[in-house]
Amino acid sequence: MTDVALTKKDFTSDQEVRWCPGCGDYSVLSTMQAFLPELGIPRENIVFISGIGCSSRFPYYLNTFGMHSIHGRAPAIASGLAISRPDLTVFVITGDGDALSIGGNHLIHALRRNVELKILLFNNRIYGLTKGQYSPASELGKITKSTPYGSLDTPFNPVSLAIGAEATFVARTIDSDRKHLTETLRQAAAHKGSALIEIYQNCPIFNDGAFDQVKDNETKEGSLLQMVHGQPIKSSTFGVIRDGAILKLVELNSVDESQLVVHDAHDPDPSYAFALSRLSGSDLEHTPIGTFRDVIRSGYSAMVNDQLASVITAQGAGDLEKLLHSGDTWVVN
Amino acid sequence: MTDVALTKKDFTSDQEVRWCPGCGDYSVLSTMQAFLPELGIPRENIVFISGIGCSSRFPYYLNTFGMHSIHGRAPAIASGLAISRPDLTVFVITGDGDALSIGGNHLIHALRRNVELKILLFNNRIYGLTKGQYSPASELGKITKSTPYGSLDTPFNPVSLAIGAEATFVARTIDSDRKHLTETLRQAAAHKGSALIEIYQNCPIFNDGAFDQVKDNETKEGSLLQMVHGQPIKSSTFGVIRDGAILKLVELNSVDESQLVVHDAHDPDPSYAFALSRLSGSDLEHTPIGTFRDVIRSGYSAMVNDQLASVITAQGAGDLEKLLHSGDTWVVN
Amino acid sequence: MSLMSKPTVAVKSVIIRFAGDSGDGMQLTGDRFTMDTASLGNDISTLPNFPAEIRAPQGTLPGVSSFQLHFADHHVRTAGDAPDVLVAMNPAALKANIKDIPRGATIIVDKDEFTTRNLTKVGYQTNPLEDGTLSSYKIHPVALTSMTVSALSELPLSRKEAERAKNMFALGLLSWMYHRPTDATEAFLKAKFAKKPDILEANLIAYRTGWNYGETSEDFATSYEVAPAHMPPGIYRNIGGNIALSYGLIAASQQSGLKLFLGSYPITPASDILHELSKHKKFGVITFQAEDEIAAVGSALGASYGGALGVTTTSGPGIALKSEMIGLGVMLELPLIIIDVQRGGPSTGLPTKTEQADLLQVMFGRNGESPAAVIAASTPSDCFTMAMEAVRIATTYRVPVFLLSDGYIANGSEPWMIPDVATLPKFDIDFAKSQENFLPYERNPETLARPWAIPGTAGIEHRIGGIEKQDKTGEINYEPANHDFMVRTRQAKIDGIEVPDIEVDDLTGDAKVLFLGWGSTYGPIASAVEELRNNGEKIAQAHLKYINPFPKNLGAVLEKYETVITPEMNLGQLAMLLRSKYLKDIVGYNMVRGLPFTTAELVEAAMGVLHND
Amino acid sequence: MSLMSKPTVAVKSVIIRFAGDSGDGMQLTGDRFTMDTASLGNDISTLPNFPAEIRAPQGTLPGVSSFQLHFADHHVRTAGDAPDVLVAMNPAALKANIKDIPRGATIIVDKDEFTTRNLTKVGYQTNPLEDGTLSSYKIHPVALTSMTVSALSELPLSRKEAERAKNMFALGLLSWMYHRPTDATEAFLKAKFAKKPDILEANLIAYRTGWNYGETSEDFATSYEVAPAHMPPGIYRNIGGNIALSYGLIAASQQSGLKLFLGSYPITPASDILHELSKHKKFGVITFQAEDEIAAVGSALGASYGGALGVTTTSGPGIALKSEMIGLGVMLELPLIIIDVQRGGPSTGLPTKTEQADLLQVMFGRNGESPAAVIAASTPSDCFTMAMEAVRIATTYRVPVFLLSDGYIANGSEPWMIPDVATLPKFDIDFAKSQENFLPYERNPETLARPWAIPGTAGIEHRIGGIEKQDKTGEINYEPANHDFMVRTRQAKIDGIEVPDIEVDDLTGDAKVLFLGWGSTYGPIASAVEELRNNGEKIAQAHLKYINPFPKNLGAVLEKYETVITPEMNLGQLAMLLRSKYLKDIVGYNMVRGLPFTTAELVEAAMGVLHND
Ligand SMILES: Cc1ncc(C[n+]2csc(CCOP(=O)(O)OP(=O)(O)O)c2C)c(N)n1
Ligand SMILES: Cc1ncc(C[n+]2csc(CCOP(=O)(O)OP(=O)(O)O)c2C)c(N)n1
Ligand code: SF4
Ligand code: SF4
Ligand SMILES: [Mg+2]
Ligand SMILES: [Mg+2]
Repeated sequence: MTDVALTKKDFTSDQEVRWCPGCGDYSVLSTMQAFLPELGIPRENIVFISGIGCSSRFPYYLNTFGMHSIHGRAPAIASGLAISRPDLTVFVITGDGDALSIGGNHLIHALRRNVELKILLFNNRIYGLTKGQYSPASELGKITKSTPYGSLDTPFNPVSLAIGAEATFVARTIDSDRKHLTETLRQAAAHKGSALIEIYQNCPIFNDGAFDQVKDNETKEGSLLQMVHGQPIKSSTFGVIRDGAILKLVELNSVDESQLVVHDAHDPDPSYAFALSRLSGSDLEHTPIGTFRDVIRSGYSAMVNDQLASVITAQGAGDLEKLLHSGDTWVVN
Repeated sequence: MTDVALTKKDFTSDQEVRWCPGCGDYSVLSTMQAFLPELGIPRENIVFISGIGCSSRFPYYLNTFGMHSIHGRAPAIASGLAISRPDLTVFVITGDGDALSIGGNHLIHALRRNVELKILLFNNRIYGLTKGQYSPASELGKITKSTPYGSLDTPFNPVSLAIGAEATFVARTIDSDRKHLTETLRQAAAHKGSALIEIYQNCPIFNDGAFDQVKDNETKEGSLLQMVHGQPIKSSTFGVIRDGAILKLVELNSVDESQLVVHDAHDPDPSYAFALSRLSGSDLEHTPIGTFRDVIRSGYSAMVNDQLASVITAQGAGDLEKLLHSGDTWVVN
Repeated sequence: MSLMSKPTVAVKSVIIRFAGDSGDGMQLTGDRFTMDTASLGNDISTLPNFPAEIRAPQGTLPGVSSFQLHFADHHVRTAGDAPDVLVAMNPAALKANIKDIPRGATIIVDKDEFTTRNLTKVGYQTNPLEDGTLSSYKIHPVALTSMTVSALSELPLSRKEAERAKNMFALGLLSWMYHRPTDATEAFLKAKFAKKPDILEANLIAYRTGWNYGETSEDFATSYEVAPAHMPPGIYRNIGGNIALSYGLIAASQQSGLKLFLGSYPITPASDILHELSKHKKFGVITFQAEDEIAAVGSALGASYGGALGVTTTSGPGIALKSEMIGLGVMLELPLIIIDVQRGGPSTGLPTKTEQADLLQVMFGRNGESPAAVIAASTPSDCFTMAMEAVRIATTYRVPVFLLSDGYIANGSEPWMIPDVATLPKFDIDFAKSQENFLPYERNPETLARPWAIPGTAGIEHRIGGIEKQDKTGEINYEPANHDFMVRTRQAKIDGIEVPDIEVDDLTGDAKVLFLGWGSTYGPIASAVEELRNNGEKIAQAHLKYINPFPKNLGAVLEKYETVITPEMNLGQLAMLLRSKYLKDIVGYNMVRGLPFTTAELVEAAMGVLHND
Repeated sequence: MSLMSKPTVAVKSVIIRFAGDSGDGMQLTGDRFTMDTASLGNDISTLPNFPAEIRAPQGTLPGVSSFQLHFADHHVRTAGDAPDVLVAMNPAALKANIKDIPRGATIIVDKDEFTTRNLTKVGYQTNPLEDGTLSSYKIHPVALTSMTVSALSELPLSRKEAERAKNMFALGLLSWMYHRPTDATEAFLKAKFAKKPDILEANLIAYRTGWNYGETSEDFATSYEVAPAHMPPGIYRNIGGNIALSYGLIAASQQSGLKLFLGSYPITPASDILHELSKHKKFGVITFQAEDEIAAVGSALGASYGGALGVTTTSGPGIALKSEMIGLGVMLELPLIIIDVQRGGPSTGLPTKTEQADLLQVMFGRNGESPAAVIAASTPSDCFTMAMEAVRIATTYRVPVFLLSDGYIANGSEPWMIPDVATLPKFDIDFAKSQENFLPYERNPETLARPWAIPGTAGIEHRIGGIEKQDKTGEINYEPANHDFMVRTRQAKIDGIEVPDIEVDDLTGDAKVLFLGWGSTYGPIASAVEELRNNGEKIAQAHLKYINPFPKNLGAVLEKYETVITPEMNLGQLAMLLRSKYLKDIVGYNMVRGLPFTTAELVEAAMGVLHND
């Protein structure tokens, strides 16, 4: 631990930031740089591992350890690091293509294992780096370079997918909302296992305005269903009520506030968080924002290292000499 | 179409079946062979594509077209086939390792796209072919060849995962219950998009009795929560009721039957089917069986081919001569 | 715009480089100049140079994008080593390119952009337009931005919008300088901005203003003329490698009657093939953007299995991922086309740069003895021909075929004499017919191809897979002798593929040194050979387009020459294959810089060998 | 069990093959016989032969599993070509193996299993025990099953359980025949069945009954003795390749102080390394069964980045999948160990059979110029040494290292003189220390290794990645000259790896022909060389354990010999590397049958060359 408290500047590397002007990645970066000192973790114990994509350039700009790896594989690399080095704090930086397309399998496996990774999924609903093809998060019918007649693929809902994959922490936030982003990072950092944060991120070049519905002053209040643990879930106009095994939206003025669902991020049954995740469609008109789910389950790295330790406690540390001589041996004189 | 109705024998290939004695794969095979004639589809229009694993030997034993491909990739290969040949009926045969471990990504993408594949996932909760390592479906703490001190990985719930991946049809059935298996195959075949069927399959060699709880005469009635569309969901002892956004189990004698959830496989909101999927744990003491979800969404191959057709209708068929001469040209004399 | 009041000088060839910020529209400017030039009958070769794959901040060195164009009254092979004219839209563009510009060349800059701020951004302490460092060039500082803006002052545009048209000002100026016709570009602009009349107007005005500025400004004293090149008669168009490749695939699909199925995952510099093919649905082309490269090639293989023309496109890292599935293709003996548009490696490497270092990967990057056909395109338009060749080989022999291209030919362009569709080869595809006792691995005795037996054909239902198969029946078989036989048969099938002999261009027939290249080195080598011959040197040239198998006459060709020089943008991959097969000491000339060879360095290399330096 | 009442014949070596159904416990029987034999001081070599990877129906040909054991009073190199004794537990085992058994050999069969039903199952029309077809063998039909069952009649066992012990009867019989000591096996059984006293009792009784049967039955007239071999003094154990490899990794971890991290995905025949290492948690070994091969190697690379010894184990198809990630390892210049236990290919191929056809894949199966170190183990116990060598190279040079093994040495076994731990090499690992102006790509001038700079070290925070990096700083860099320099530097680093010279065994120093092998061909080649020399032929032998880079003296060695024969279980992969590098015409001897070479065929091949057939 360093004695002097670190500042945002300490976490800023000397590399020139190279995103397009107006890219949402800038504000996430700056929020992260500002947030990291708060963790009280020395820089050298923080590692950012990314895949490939515009957003995956993120690690270069942070003065911590960092690896810009290959497309889709960051969760796998980060798992190896986190498991063998439980002393480190490991972030994964990924895009909607990186995490959900080529890297989908590593993502869901990291989540089910609950490896202690904080995964930031920059969802701009497009392939930015390769200049504008649709991604598994793009809306049905989207016209892109590779779908000039409109895409035919139903997108993933990243939150539903993560919950279906046994995730213990899943949240959603927005690039431009520093406060909300910071609070979400804070909760994720406090979580003991895998944390997946979906960040709606604007790509002004290839998918400009994708999130205007939840960013524009006229529409955002009415669209964002705020999820705060212990608070009723609602936007300025709509609220969430229960209806059978599912959750439904109602206009606020049609119900009494007491009927609204009070958010419980710690509900052990993921069905609740899953139901929340289904409130939003691609059009973002009703978009739950905040932490869907935050439950306790042992972290994978912790379990692996506990298992090692308990075997050593029970059997003593390994003795190479003994190992080589195990089983039937004989002597030649 | 052939004139004479086909029989089970017509669907049986001349290959000697090579699974271990008592393997659950036998009864699935024989049920499938008996079921196929019912489809009324000529043999040559049916294709089975499998990955690698014991179960993936399945295609060899059916006298249809078949491909025993490589580990985990069957859904990808089958997608290419189904998209380019919408006239075919394509089955995918896969294991819990094949589908959920190495092939997880292809599985979830096929499901979200809703490619017209009937996917049979033989879940024996073990790697059979490679002689007994744990799989992503194995219970926490399981002792296997690769986890002599017990596994530390939280398993996937294949049904939850599929629903999180936007699946339109998800069912669960059991190798030894021919009737239920046949009925499930029937529903899957009638479904227009992707259909995922999880089949609990016993591996007597490496994971014997994994499903005894839902197979043994003493325990099965009490453990299997029967899901039949339009019927209350219950086992012989327990029933399902709603509790907020989730579903809960109650002892049958503690509630009136009218309070039980009446199964609606067609509920458009997947939250309901997801909640059902969470009723079971690894111990199988309460295991929903039947079709969790069966909703209508356009099949991918249908959409792709419709799009092609509509472009051709609008623009006329392509003219190679014109294509080569498109853009600026000039003449040299 | 026709009256010429200034002196006109005839020149034989010109190399122009347009350079500016990524946002300055240099690629478009270059494209338009190319089109206008092509229609005049000059031979042309172009080369874009993109910045690194992520957009760099405006005005910085990494943000510079350029487009080079070489046009002449004779046959040109490359975009040229040393530009005669550099158009630099800002200080970054000047700084990034000046090292390539020979003394005496013409440099046109937008002087409005040479502000202190912009200069500092790229590390200029003083203004190079003023400090004399450019004194050995013909420097033309033009107020491009301000003149454009003021010309557009009447239009209802923001300053930013107006500024955007400055590339058209530059294009107009260059058009005047080189007597390019203006109607095609005007027509192009009208089509492009049909729905934005203000922007159209702005572009047209800027374009014409640029032209008029050349005509009237005292700064530009001379204009130049380049006579048409002697080219075989025919209808021409300019074509880039990725487009030619896409067209070749569509043509092969049409000529074979096979449905074209592309399974692909985007990756630079191959993505444009996906983009192009996705436009051509009316040809029945299916493009499937898969979740990853494995699924991309897997879906293509599945489509092939179903009787379509299964194609996958990618670059090096994608090939690495596809290798297991391609091995399945080898075992299944189905047609499969794998296009590798090579880029700088290893790993992510230099995604936007060119390289030839995937050759050994495509040859050997699979487990077991897993032979596949390998062919390589040599120029942008050759991609059309080689795409059809890939289809011929894949469908005749039922094998995976790798077609190698690279960033240089993918993005470069050249005039192409559009072939007469009636003369294109036809591919007769014979799917297996309904029959009794069908044997899925019984081979055609000539090609060793097994039947292409597609689902939907009654009576030939059968099962195939990746486990070793019994000869003829295709059933799983673990017999030692059968495995040995099958391994050798798969190899023999590849070895027996019919490919044309390699042609040697040995003018006098008595050269002692042979330049042997493959892939995109064709242009630079041909150019160097031309120059060497102009200098009185004797040198032969041959270019390998078929690598696995090699042409039958290759051994004899190599033997004939005392020295064989093989320039490669790798550390000697083809050389290694040749050395091993023919036990001939190949002299490698290797550079791995992400750039094509220059004519000059190849000339120098050859001179070293010719005169035993 | 000591009094010997029958004549005893001394023999120099014996080859026994135990064959039976997959369920008959032949591997265990073979293992036990091996252990008892080893402890007598004979030299041994063993070779199991598993059926195809899925369990075939009982009593069928594909279900046959066998175990061959060669023991002698002298040094043995292979499990032998032609068994002296075949133990066949059923008709399938007889039928599957008879072709390998030379006339005059002894065949012991369980005659109870030769029922009409079982005979028909494998296509015997008549009973070979009765129809005279085996008349040229010494055939012993023994009522193994029924005698076992009746011996156990007192025990509370089902017939099925009783029958299971018949392999112990067979073992007892063979133990008697070859004077093997019985106490170790009895101890083994006691440990194994400690918790199942009935089963233990059954096995012990069956074992003893078998022994007694040999002693008393008139059918067995003679027993045999094989004197101990002259082996260097020391403590020995029998060891298989996968276990030796696992121990080598643990030893390297202990000797370096690095935590061993195995990221793996199960695949035959590599899985046993994962199984073995997962047992050794007390050595701090972490085994991570990843979701696929990509994640397996990715996690290993992540662990390496964190300062662990990152290892991944797989077979050919897994290497194909890992190749992109290994390319990242090349770029990151981190230690990474990739173990390829080769099996029959291509594609799924012959998973349970051996082959050497991944050599070119590991050399070249990555995009771009992506060099990695490649070494190969030659015998089961050599896997220990080479695992440590892999760690030495990876940690010294900070590179990915491929260690090639194959199904033959992975599953085969041989006696191993257990090394003194004190004499094992120590690895000094120097992680980068906290410092100012740290340069992550500044190289050690001798090794060209960059610093191993692990997270947790204050002051050296830095970023690395798969894009080309600037020399020294490691920052992203697209400069042409830098790329060329880095490509050459990575190559130079591999080329500069220090590896021991190759040793040539040329008894007289004047042989004209050299047998040059690599990997698991060592045993068969050495055996053939021995036989050739016994026949008075002059032949030299050398074995390549270091393939990339080659030993420095290799060129000179090749030059020294008129003819170099290279036997490979592939179509000539090493030969291709040698031909290309040294322009020497290598004579390949290639068989791709999923089986090791026999001594006889190599002798014949050499005779052909020696006498110019
Ligand atoms: C193996 C491989 N395949 C493809 C690519 C090309 N590629 C780079 S980034 C990318 C997708 C980027 O999209 P996303 O993950 O959404 O990131 P963004 O750029 O939008 O931040 C692709 C396809 C690659 N680098 N490697
Ligand atoms: C690329 C690759 N990796 C690993 C393997 C080895 N392998 C074959 S099947 C299998 C897992 C089988 O488990 P599962 O899918 O559950 O099928 P089961 O045998 O249980 O039916 C593995 C790891 C392989 N064949 N290919
Ligand atoms: S392309 Fe889009 S996502 Fe990428 S840097 Fe530019 S604005 Fe950001
Ligand atoms: S190992 Fe298990 S799953 Fe495989 S065939 Fe045998 S019983 Fe069936
Ligand atoms: Mg994106
Ligand atoms: Mg399984």
